[in-house]
Amino acid sequence: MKVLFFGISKDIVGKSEMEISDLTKKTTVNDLKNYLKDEFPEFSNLTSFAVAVNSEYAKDDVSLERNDEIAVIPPVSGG
Amino acid sequence: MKVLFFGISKDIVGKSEMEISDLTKKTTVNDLKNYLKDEFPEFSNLTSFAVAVNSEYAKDDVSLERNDEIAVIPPVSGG
Amino acid sequence: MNKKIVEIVDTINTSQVYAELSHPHSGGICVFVGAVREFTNNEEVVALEFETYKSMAIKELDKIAEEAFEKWQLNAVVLQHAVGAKKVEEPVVVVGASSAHRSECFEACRFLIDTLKERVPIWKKEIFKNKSVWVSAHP
Amino acid sequence: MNKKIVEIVDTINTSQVYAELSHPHSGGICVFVGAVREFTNNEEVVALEFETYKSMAIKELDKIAEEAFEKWQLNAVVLQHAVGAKKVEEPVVVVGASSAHRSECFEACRFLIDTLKERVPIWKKEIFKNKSVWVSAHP
Repeated sequence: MKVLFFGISKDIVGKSEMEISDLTKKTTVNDLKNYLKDEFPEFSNLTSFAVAVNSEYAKDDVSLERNDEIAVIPPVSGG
Repeated sequence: MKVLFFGISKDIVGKSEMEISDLTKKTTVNDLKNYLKDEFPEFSNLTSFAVAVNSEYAKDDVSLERNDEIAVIPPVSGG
Repeated sequence: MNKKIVEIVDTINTSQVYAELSHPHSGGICVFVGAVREFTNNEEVVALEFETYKSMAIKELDKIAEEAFEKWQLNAVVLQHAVGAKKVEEPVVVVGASSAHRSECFEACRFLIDTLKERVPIWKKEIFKNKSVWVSAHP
Repeated sequence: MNKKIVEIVDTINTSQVYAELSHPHSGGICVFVGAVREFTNNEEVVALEFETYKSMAIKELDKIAEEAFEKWQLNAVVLQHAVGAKKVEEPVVVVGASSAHRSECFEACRFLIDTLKERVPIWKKEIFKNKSVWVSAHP
């Protein structure tokens, strides 16, 4: 599963795109968040972070499909 | 006493400037307003009108001096 | 240093307002532009004609700017009003303020246009196909 | 016909915003420009660096514009955000709305910038002399 990273989340994982193979079956947004916090403890220090599926904010119970465009969205600060 | 007229008040008196000699001694803003309503009854039909003395709004009890710049200010509608 | 621009002009140049309000300490700039609408109460407006008592108008615009500087922490204020004949879509007034944060410039900008409309000696005549009317003159 | 412009750009051109929002049925146009401030919490900012997730940012900007059209009677809406490095006084965002009367465009303009800051996936890094910080990332 390919995941995109932006802003501080890109700095935490050290790249803007990552293939995550540990999560394959019936993975939800919540599973991905927990996986990232386990692998990169810095995620737990953020104010919060969201996950977008196909360019839309996705709730924790949304399932992730292989062809989805998945992105980690740290706290936004535009404007 | 020279009085300036703008907007609809200019249309009512038919000119933008008028010498009023009937009012000479101890004339107040209120006296001028009453004089205008008497001479040009159309002034009574306006929503309201103010008088400015030397480019500042003046209250009814302000006295008018010969050298003052006096102006009739009908309801403003800028913007 | 605060910047203040108060003017009665023949033509509003909206492309310069941003540069006039820009300031190194300002994170937010709010601008309001008033323009001629095609319809008033469903009647088609051909043009507007603005007249002013210029010396007094400048004094009042200046007072409004100073009041805004007292009420909010602002780095720059602009108040410009046009006079003469204006056609549909032409700008007739532009006001704006810049400040460190956005709340101040929004509140100040609203205050500037509301107060300008209440106090500044400028008169607007609406010209329709078959008549013309001094706005607000009659109840 | 409503006009809607939502864009992620390299450079904000503030001189075009008025023309984009002008409309024959609009008597009022309200614009907010956000710019780089020299100081944040008394620390001197050298520059800001903006990054975005573009496809999602455009979708969110578009949703915000549509929400504004639903909430108020607007004739035109603009939402533009810049990306890349921006120096002090450079504009980074411009939002605006135009409507028949001024209340609507003021309220809508405030809604546009407030909602953009809450939701649109754009990240700002403040670059100081000796460090750089992703804004809002940490509590």
